[in-house]
Order: sequence, then C-alpha cells, then structure tokens
Amino acid sequence: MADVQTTSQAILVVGGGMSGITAALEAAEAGYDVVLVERNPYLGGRVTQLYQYFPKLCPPNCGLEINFRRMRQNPKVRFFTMAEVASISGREGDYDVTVKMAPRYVNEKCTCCGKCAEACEAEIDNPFNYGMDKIKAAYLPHEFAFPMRYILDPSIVGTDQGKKCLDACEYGAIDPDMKETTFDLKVGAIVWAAGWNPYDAAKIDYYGFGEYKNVITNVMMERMAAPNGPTGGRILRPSDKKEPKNIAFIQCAGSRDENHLPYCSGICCLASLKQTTYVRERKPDCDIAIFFIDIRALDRLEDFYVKVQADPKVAFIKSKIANITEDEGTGNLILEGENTRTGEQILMNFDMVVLATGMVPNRIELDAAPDVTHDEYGFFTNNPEQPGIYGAGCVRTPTDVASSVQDATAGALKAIQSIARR
Amino acid sequence: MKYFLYWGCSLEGTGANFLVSLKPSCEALGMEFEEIEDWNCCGASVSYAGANDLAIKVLNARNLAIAEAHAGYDIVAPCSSCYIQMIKVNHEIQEDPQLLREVNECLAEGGLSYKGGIKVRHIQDVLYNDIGVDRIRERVVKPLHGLKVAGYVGCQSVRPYGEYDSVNKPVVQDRLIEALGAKAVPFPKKIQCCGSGIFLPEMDYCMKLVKNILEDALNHGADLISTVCPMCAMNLEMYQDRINDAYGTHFDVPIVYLTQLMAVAFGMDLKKDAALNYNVIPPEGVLQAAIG
Amino acid sequence: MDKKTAVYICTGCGIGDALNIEQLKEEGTADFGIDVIKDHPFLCGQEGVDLIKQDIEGEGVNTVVIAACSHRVNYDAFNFGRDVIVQRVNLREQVAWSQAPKEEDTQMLAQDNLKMGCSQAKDTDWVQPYKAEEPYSKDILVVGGGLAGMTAALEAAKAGYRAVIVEKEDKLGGFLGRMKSTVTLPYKALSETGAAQLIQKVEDEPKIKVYTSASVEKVSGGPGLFSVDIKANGNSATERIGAIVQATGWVPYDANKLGHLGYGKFKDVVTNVEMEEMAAAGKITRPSDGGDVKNVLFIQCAGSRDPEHLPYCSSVCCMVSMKQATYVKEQNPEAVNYILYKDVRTVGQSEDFYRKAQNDGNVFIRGAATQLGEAGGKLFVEADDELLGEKIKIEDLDMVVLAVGMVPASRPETTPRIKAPADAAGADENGMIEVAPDSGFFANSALHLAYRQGPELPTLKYGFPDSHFICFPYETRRTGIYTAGCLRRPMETAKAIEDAVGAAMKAIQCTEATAEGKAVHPRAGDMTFPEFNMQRCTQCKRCTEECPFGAINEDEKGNPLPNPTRCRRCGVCMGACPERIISFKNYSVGMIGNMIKSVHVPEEDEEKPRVICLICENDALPALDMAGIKRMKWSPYIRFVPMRCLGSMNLVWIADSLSRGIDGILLFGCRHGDDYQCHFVKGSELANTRLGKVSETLDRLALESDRVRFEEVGITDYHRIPGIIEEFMKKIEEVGPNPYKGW
Amino acid sequence: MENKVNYDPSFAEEVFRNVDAGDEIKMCMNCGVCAGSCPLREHMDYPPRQIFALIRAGKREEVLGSQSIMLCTSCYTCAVKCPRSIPVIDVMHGLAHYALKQGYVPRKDTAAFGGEFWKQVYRLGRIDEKDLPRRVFFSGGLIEGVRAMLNFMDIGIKLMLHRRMKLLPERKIKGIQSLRKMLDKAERLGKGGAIA
Repeated sequence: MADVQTTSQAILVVGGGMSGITAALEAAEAGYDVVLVERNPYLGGRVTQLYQYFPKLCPPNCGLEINFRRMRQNPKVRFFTMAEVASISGREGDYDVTVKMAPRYVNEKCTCCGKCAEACEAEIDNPFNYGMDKIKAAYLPHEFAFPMRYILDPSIVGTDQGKKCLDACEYGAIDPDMKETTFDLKVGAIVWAAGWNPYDAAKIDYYGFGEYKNVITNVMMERMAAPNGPTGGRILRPSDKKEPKNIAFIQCAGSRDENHLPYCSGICCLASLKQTTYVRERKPDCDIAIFFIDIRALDRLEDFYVKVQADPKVAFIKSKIANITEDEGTGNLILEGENTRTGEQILMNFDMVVLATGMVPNRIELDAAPDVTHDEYGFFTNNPEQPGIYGAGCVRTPTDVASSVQDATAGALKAIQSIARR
Repeated sequence: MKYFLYWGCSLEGTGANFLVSLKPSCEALGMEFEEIEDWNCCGASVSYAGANDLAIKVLNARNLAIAEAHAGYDIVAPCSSCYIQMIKVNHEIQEDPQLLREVNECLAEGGLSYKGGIKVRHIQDVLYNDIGVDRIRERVVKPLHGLKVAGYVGCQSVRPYGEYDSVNKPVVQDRLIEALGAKAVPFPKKIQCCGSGIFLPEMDYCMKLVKNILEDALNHGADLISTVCPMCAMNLEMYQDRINDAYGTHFDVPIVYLTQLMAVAFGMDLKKDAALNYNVIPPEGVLQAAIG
Repeated sequence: MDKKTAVYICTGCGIGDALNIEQLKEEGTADFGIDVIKDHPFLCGQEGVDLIKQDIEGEGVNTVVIAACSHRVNYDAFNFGRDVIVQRVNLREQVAWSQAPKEEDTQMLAQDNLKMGCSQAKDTDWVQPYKAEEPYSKDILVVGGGLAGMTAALEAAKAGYRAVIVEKEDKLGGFLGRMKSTVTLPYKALSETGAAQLIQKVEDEPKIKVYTSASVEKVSGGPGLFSVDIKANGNSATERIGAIVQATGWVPYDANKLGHLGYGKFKDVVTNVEMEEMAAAGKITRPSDGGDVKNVLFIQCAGSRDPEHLPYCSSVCCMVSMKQATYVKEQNPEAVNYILYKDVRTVGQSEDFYRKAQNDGNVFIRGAATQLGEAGGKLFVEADDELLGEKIKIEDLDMVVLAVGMVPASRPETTPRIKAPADAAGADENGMIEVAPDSGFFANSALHLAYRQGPELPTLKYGFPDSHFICFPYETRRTGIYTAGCLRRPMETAKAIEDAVGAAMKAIQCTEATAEGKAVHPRAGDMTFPEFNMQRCTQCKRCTEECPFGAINEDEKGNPLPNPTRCRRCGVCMGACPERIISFKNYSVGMIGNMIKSVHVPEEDEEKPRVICLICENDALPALDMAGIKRMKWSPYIRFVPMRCLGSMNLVWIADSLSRGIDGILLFGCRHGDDYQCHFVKGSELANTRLGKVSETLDRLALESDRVRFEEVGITDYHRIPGIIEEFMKKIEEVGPNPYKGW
Repeated sequence: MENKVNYDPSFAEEVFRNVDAGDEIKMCMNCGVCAGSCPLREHMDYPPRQIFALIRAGKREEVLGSQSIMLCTSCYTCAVKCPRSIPVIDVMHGLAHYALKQGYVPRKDTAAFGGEFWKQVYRLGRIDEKDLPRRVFFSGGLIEGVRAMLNFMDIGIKLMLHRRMKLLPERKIKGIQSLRKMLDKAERLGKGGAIA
C-alpha cells in the first residue's frame, strides 16, 4: 500500500508525538524530505491525552492544531500511522529501514461519518482513556484525531460485529482483509522520538494501584479532567463516581527511587501542581494534600508553585508516603508516613489518591539496528562516534513539552547535518 | 529433589510442630532432606547486642561452608529468621569480594572456607516454584473446603530480597493455601511485623502489633491463621491470653503452620504427621469441620 | 487570470439527507457567475475527485468551491495544485451534523454558507510569493560567543551555513571559559568544560567569521535581508545576514543586594561565580587571609525564589554548589561542605549527581539561614533546620558561598523610561513613562534593531526574551531573531547546548523559508503578504504600532514601510487600518465584508434573527468542528466567518453588519492576558481592545451594546459552544430585532 | 547560645567509621518512608530518619541513648522501601551495637536478651529455648528473675504440655571450639569491634 520513494537525502522520524512532529516539521520547513512513522492510529502522542499544559493551563490541542496544519500544507512531510520501524541497517547518510504497518481495517475512503460505530455493538476498553471507559470496537481514537479516520479493533474483524460495520459503511471504507504490510525506506538520518510510557504504578505495590479503585495515576487524572475524557471532565472517584472531598497527590511515585526509577522524572511536580488547579476549578471546597520530597519547579515554573502554595486548600506535606491501605467499606484510602518537617506520624484518610508516576523512555529495541547507546536507565544517548541516529525529547531525558520541542528542533538540525555531510 | 534442611533452634523447641509436620508433608511431595552436619544457630535478629556484624555473618557462613563442602544442595530454611540471616550473608558475600575474603579469613580459623556457591531457599519458595501448586493440589486427598485461612506471611520470609514473592504484596502463601482447597482470605496485615525476635523483651509494644494482626484476620472472616515462621507462630499463639487481659479482647484463634495444613489435606495422621496436638490453641475443630 | 469557478456539493455524510440540494445549488450560487455546479454523493472518493479533475482539465475550471465537510479534513483529496484556488464550504459539521434536517432554517444556513464561500472564492486572487529585489542571505548572525553562541554558530556551519559571531569580550568563551569544570550528562562526575576545544573548533571553521571586542551597532531590514553594522576593535563592518541568534547569556544576581547574607560585610562570603573563578584559577583560599579552606557552607537560593530579589529558580545552582563542594573536597579530602537548601532540584538523570554529592559526605541541610556572623576569624551561620526541627548553628566556617541566580543579560538594572505617547496614562511631568517588559524599548542593548517598535526583543516579566509558547518555545516577537541559552531561561550546560542547536535550526529554517517567500511560524508556508494601498493612507500609525512582530517601520511622515520578510501574515495591520488599505491576495477587508454582505437578512416579521460570528480559525473553529462531530446542536441563525486571527478583525465589518440589520455580532477568540494563547501574541487582545471602540458605532446607530460580544473559546471548549450561542441568542431575543433590517 | 544545635560533623565521622553500614546514611534524603513504615514507630523517640538527621547534626547523646535503635524488629519494611537503598536495619543494629559498646543501654531488656542470646550462641553454638529466658530473666538479679520467671510460668507450662519445650540438658555443637575461634577472629576483624 505505502508507495514511498525516498532517497538518502531524506530524514526518518520515529514517533509522532510532540517531539517527532516537531523534528519532522522543523526539518521539512527547512526544505528536507521527511518520513514520520507513528505507532498509534493518530499523531500527537502523549500530549493529546493531556488536558492542559503547565504553566499556562492551555490545551495541547491548540499547538497540535497548528502543527497539523503545518503538516497538511507541507508536501515535504509524509507520515504513516500504525506504523513501526522493524529494522534499520546501514550507516549515517545511507540507512535502509523497514517499516511495518498494522492493519487499520479502515481505508482512506473513510469520511468519518460514524455509521460503523453506530452499527457496532461490541465495546472495548478505551485505550485513549487508559481503559477508564469503554468505546465501540469501531471508533475514532478521539475527537481531535489526526488523521481523522476511524479504526476497527482487531477483535471484531471477521466477526458478526465486523460484518455489521462493513454493511453500515456507505463508502466502502471498511476493509476486513487488510493485512500487516511492510515497506522499505532509504534515508540519510534518523530522529528517534519514540517518547515515553508512564511507569507501571502497580509496581509500587504498597500504593495499591490496580488494587484500590480510588488510587489513580497522574495520566489518568489528565483524562478525567478533559471534557472528552471518561467522565466528561468531572473529577470523580472511580469506585462510586462521587466527587472526592479530599485528594492526595503522591509525588515521586516510582521516581527518585532506586527500587523503581532512580532518576527524577522532572515533570511530575508541575503536573501535580497543575492538577490541583483542575480540582480547584471544579470543586472549590475540595482539600488537597501534596506529599513530596522536594518540589522541583525549575526556572519561571516557580511562579506556578508559588501560585498553588497560596491556595489555602492545598497542603504541602514533606513526606514519602510509606503505605496505603483501603478502607473496605468506603473505598477511602488511609495514608501512612512521617511528616518530616514536624516529625509527626501521618495517618490520613483521603477519598482519592493520585500517584505522580514517572516517565520510562521507549528505547530502541529492534531485531536489527545499528549500534545505538542507552544509559543505564534506558535513555537514548547521542553518540558522537555514531552519528546519524539522534534521540529527541523524552527518549533522552525526562522533560516537559517545551524542552522536548527544543530538543526535537535540535534533533532536526543534527539530522540535516548528517545529510549535509554526504 | 534433595535439599539441605536447616531447621534451626526453634524448630527443635517452640516451633516443633513446624518441623514435625514439614517432614512428612514435604516428603510426600517428593522432597528429600538432609541435615547440615553439626549446624549452628543463625544468630537471629538480636545478636547485634552481643556481636558485631562480621561475627554474625561468619556464624552463618559456617553453615553455608559445611553445606557447600558436602553435597551443595539448596538449603531450605523454614524458619524465617534463619532464612533471612543466611540469605542475607549469602547475598552480601556474593556481591562483595572483600567481605568474602574477610569471612573466609575467619572461617579458616576453623578449617573451613566458602566460595559463595550455595542457594538459600525458603520453604514457601520451594513449594511454590520447585513443586508447584499443581502437584500439591494433586496430592490433596482431603481438601480443606470451606476453611477460611488468613495466610500470615510476616516479614523475613519475603523481605528484603523478594526472591520468590512480592515484598509488599506477597501472594505465594495464599496460592499454596488455595492449592489445599481452603480459601485464603484477604488480609492486609499479613505482612505487618508481629514483633519478631524482640517480642519477649518488648512485650508491651509488640502485643499491640499481634492484636492488630489477629483482629484483621478475624475481621476478614478467618477461621485460623497459618504461618511459615516459628517466631510468628509463637508470638501470635502464645500471647493471646495476655492480649485479652490487656485489651479486653476475646482472641482464641488457632495458629497453624502451613505444613500442618498440608499434612491434614494430604490425609495424614493428625497427631503424628500434622502435629496438631502441639498447638496450644486447638485447631482440630475447624480442621475437622473442613475435612469432614 | 480569468476565473472559471465551479461549485461541487457533496451529499454524503448526511448532507443530502439534511438539505434540499437542488434548491441549494440554485439559490446558494446565484449572483456569483458560477460556471459549473455539480453534486456528488461521495465527493472525497476517487470518483468525486476525478469529477473535479475532469472539469479542471476539460473545462478549464481554476476556482473550485467545495461544499462538503470541514476544511480540516480531506485536505489532501481536494488539493489540485497551486494553480487552482480551492474554497471549502462547511455543510457537514456546521450544518448537517449540528442542525435539524430538512428544516427551512437549516436550508437557509447552508445557503448562506455556500454564498459566503462563493463570495470568498470570487474575491480570492492567485498568490504570488514575495520576492525582494536584493539577493537573500542565508548567513546566521550569532550575538554572543559563549557556550550557546559558539554552539549555534558551529552547528549551523556543520549544516553548511555561514555564521558570524559577535562577541563583546576580547576572546570567545563567555562564562564557560571562566569555569573550572561542568556537570553534564551522564552526571556521574565532573567533566572538563571543553571551552578551549570549542573555541578552537570555532576558530578553525572556515564558515564562521568571528568578531571579538565587538558589538552590533545596528540591525536593519528583515529576515534574509538583514544589514548588520558591527563595530569591532574600533573598526566597522557590515554583514548581510539571513537570521539572527541572540545568545548574550546571563549575569549573576548582584550579591551586593544580599547584605543580609553577609556579602560585602565579610570577605569570606563569596558568590558561586567568585568561587568558580577562584577554583578555575587554581586554588580555593579564604579571601580574607589566603588561608586554607576546610569548612564551607553553601547557601542555596541566595536571592533566588525570593520575591524581594529573583522570584524564579535559576535551576542550575543546586548542581553548581554540589560541583563546587567537589572542588573543596578534591583540594582537601578532610573538608566539610554544608549545603543549606530549600529544595534540591536535580531533575532527570542529574539526580545521580545529587547522589554522588551525598556519597561524598557533603552535609545537606534543608532550611533557611537566619543569621551570619564572624567569631575568631571564622564565620558562623545560624539557620532553621527544617528536618531536625531545630534552630542550628554551624561554626568554624572558612567560607560561605552564596549560590546566586542568573539574570538574563537582557534585563536592565532599572526599568527604562521613554517619552510617552501623547495619550498615554501615567506619564511624568517630563512626559516620560516606564517601559513595559514586552516593549522593544525595555531590554539592554544587544541588537540595536532599527525597528519602529524599539531596538531590542520584547521580554517576559523577568526580562527573559523567551517565547511564551510551550509548544513553540523558540518564537520571539521579532521574526527571524531567535534566542538561545541562559538568555532565554536559566539552564544548565547540557540544555544550553541543545537550545543553541535548536535556535540554529530555527534560524536556518527562517532563511530558507524567507528565500521562497514563505512565512515562518505560525502560518508557516503561507505565501501571501500584505499589500498597502498607500494613496489612501492617513498616517494614523495604527498598523506600525499594532503589528505584534514589529514588522512595519515608518518614515518620518508616519507612512508605513512594510518589511514583508518580517511579516507573520496574521492580518493584525489589516484589522487595525481604519482606511482599509491593507490586503492580502486571499484575505482582505473587502473580501470579508462581501462575505458578510452575502448573508441573507430576513425581514423582521419573519422572526429569524441573524448573528455573525467572527471566529479564530486556529482554536475556535476546530472547536466548532468538534462540537459538530459530537453532534451537538446550536441555533441555525448564526453564521461563522473564520479569521486568520481575531486581531485581523476590522471594525468596519461590525458597523456594516449592524447597519444591514444583522442582530448580533459574536467574536470567538483565544485567551489573552498573562497566559495568552494567541499565537500572534497580541491578536486576540487587540480585537478585544478594538471592540471597546465599537460602542461609538453602536451609539451612532442607537443600538444596544449587548449586540456585540467577545467570548474566549479555546480549542477544547467545544462543549461550551452550544451554551454560549444559546445564551447569546437569548440575549438577542431580549434586545429585540435590529431596527435596520430591510434598509 | 540558647536552644541552638551546634552542628558537629565529628560524630557523623565516628558513625561512618565505626558503625556497621553507618556510612550508608549519607545517602538519606529525608523522605521519611522508613519512619512511616516502622511497626514500632509510635514507641520510638526518634524514628530512623530522625536518627539520621541527628547524626548529621552531631547529636551523639541523643543518638546513642536513643530507645529507637534497639526497638528495631528487623522486619525490613523500611529497608525494602528506602528509595536510596539504605540498609536501615543494619544501621539500626550497628548503632545499637556501637551504643552498647560505648556503655549506653537504650533498652535494658532487649540489651539483656540480645546479650544473653549471643552468649549462648557462643557457648553452645545453638540456642536452648528453655535456658535462654531463664538467663535473660536472671540477668537483672535474683528477685527480678524470680518474678519474671513466675510471670512466664504459664506459657512455659503450656509449651511443655504441648511438647514444645523439652527439659533436656544443654547440648553444644560438636565443632564449638572451632566455631568460637572463627567468631573470635570476626570480632577482632569486624567494624566497631566486639563489646568488651
């Protein structure tokens, strides 16, 4: 299907999140051919799942919209969703790359009319909302999805439900016979911007994520606050869908911890500070406690910290919470720890707990790839001895959106240099 | 499968029901045991009051060295305290060549040496990973249907290394209990410390810990509590009267070893093999009700 | 070129079910001289697209009006190359999916939408990109020869571009050249600064020209066409430059303001910068007596995170102190370092360096210094130890190091005052007024831009000429000028290097885009540019004052002198101009005016009000699409007119609409104020300001002020849109019909 | 200089040098997870983190005289959660050992119990469970010993009746002599030395 002709003058960008989109566009707008591959059925990556950015509390879709427009009007960028790099061989200036594309079961004829979803009765856990709600098995990944095209979950392909979708589509857009395909690319440089995953909070087992319903993670909180999220933008306890009267944020849930992620994930302090404003906006009388080791609000982000500190309903308690148990009757959570400023024991009851889980980089793990180096934590390290493949964004260091963009812009120039060196 | 069984001091005394029940029930699963010749005490957790750390390490290294010099089987240590002391020394020696040299310098005084080649295992580890719940289930002739067991894991049988089970949310004992046909009740305090080896000198403080554990087990509907540690068993069972006096409670909860449950479920003799008559708070009632 | 226009109506996705297509074809296209009118059930399918292509090839159609879905989808299907003007009309999200089917009101809405589209197509001209007469330069000027500046120049050179560095000192290196060591990835130990090697590389690079002891005297022109006057060692030179990277760095916060921490009072109280220089020079000794140093106390956040001094965090000082503690220990392994901190801020992998500093035995104390004094020739510090919960005293200190923060080189010592404009409030008796940071007259001299809006980059509140955009951090308010390194925000060396590479990328990109006549962010690739009909100019200066990017200069008579390569194509000048002399080929006051005029205004007795909603096409318009996709419903009486930016809104549209009997005007724009979201920075704010002046119009027409309203609508506010519209329609109903209907 | 703690780094140095695992506390970042997870924290004058903070400040008396260092049940709850992998238990035991050596007796009963425990290990190579309590009880004198003994009579009898306490004579391991040699050597070689 993908008829992609590229030369060693082209740049491959792996990952269609904020970093990847940026690297691709910055290079393309300087006149270079770029191919972007993204594993999800849509571009935008993790930021599409965020409700707002700190510190401006602005919606990520705003910047994404501009980027998508840049992409729409620039023939230099070609992108492929549901696509992953399968192998890379060669060297700087001359890479052969194989890209594997998973079947979407919906072709380019899709007009997004939504008839397939109407016809489909089967539901799946909504991956966009971290499984907090259900979505039809024929679905648009989210309202702002780019490209705007439906997808069929493989579970209904070849079933009655799949047939129903097929019959409902007036445009011949459903294609149950779609198979995984591969295509080859020739490129001169590669930007690795595969992003990150939230640390598996269940591994911090004493916090009970996955066991206690009302313990959620910070990425889930983003979806909950979003108007297109599982609760329509309301912050509700998962156990009983009631508004929490008090919420605890636990910082460094996994980060700065040699048992989990020894590094600091950099963004979680600000993420929690930001999320207090979500709570405040919706429920002015909700009490919030932030349990922290150090609050890391670098540079002018300090202003945001100061702003949240001024909120009398937000308590900052310096403590790494040692244990959470659930009150089985109410689903409330009992937090134990030491208030290290007073030396007093903490035994506090909360309606809901948000774990500020950290970032885990997506490292290059391919069957075949040139020598790339990662640090002990799995972060990509740009190796001056092996130019040609450059990391960008959170694969290099855990960081916020602005720094990812900055890093990806740098990554674009590095890739251009690889081509210029030929 | 053959193992060294390092049962330690308690299993010859206050924890005798553990040893008595362990041998037949495990042998019924095909395990063979050999004693470490002329073994010595592990030092437990209070020796620091008398000895420095190296001495306690050497104490354990001696047992490891004897085992290594003989057949080199894995050592099974049913007593949690023995287990933790031995596995800890073993870990540290394996990670720190300097420590290994020092330890060997000391062992040499008694003509021994240790290379670090022995594996130390907990009995739960062996049952779960070497034997497996399927084989255990197959061996059951009198399933403990309807019996609600609070599997008390305690501390040192899983912490700190988490060799075979989660250190904070262990599941292995529950899986083993279920393999016997019983129901493992959820029981958050199953990993809360009972006071361990300082129960005796710090009784006032530790009784409260035990009270919380017993309460939690009963609140979750347990008929009895199972353990895999002679100190846990002792602390949980023998002080219930005192706790009742101190707190006005009415505890009378049988505390059994997991291996006792195994012997019962395997249809063995309730006295000779399951050693139920060793228990001060009699578990026969609930067990008989389960096996009919 | 003569226009041959075709209209294609898609009847798929429910459009055909909702509308009377035949009627629409007839009534929606009348008066526009349409040559071909067709409909198709699946226009974006191959057959539909081929239908259009056949007409283009066979019939010579060169202007295509596609009445179908939102322009945000199927953009590639309906791309017929630059020679064919494509105008999209939304009948799906804004009509079929959000209105009751087969209703008269729905039909009228579709007709108005189509008429507006036809009108717009009629007024759209083919775009010819701007091409300057002089040749374009693609050379990069880098102001500042420190780590960031040298890196930017070198990285541009590696990509094949020439660079010019202007450094004020007599040698390159900046602060990097004064450091002993750095802490950088992988943060396990100290690293060499690499300053000498970097300087060598720059000097050996034939593509880089270096001016030392130099300053930029004047920058005129615009991207691709900058003319830069440089003074170096008393000589003058002029360089033709394509784009500029400003990397003029930082200065330490003035420790003389930290008397309460003993600076200036005790000789052995030094700043971290002084400490670094001492270490780099060879040996750390007590400034008071040259004695050996054993006990050192570092006071973190000295002046930082302090509303009296620097409210922000300088982000590097934690690591700097840990680094300097390492120096002390290297010099004397018995030394004891105390680090008195508020929060330890070692983010990312740099947490490893914190661990190293702890493992080295440095004593970290969380708390604030309360007193500093001297006893027996040694210093002592009293503090609150937050984690011990007690007041503490540390004695016998040989030295106290104040970890002072970074102040951007752009930030002036005192806020400058300039001559106030005639009508400005707050001018003093001499007619002088304080300059706001976001003015081009605020920052310290570095560029000397010969710009109407001031010689330097506008800054944010602490004097950093950074962007305020999270997702577009390199944007400044002067096109083709990018900042890098600690001038932009306090950052460690690893970040500064990446930052400089990125800034070089943006500069290169700007030169490439400019040479092709294309706009840079946010309308990247746009080849239109504003044309000024100077005959009608009244020298009111609104365009030169309001351009958010300072693109327009002015002659001495007040005539605007546009610089198309500086232009970001937002249209704010067009909106500002009361004489309507500024137009783009595909966007003009007349065009929008005609679109609004094409909206049919029913008679009063029909009881069908009409509202025009001017809508920001980047945020509010996608939000409207989303509302449609969600099948939300809203009033059929509202007509949406997309704007490049609400800042391009011209008040004449409002006056004309109201005088035609339109009942209300709604404006959907981005958030403005401190946390503005407008990617043209000021557009939304200016629209709102202009709206303040609309009351004159309303008064003149004797109309109620309720008829015009500005609403902030962000891209994710789609769920609010039906409510906002409903509420406004209710208000219009209350106010009653516009009395000018039928005039 | 009222109510001010004078920081004194020499005690920390002393701890790093002489206490088993003592130098590991340098890594403490005061998160408090140890104190928050300790089962006996409510009985502690200074939970582990505070002990570390006191060492940092040089409060020797408070640390070596602290009850907490001898209240550790060795449950490892703190150690498995410590984000800086500090072996908190080893530190607490090391401090207790060092404190006893320096003549501090933070918890009399535990000190006596542990002391007798070790003596018996040294004497027999194993623990004799009927003998150990007797020795512990009587370590504080005859009267107190009798009282304690009587106090535990009920438990002893129950254990005996259920075959869990046998009245057999003490039994040394065969290799007791060589074991003692090893331990003697270890006491000379080990950090902090043995208790006199």
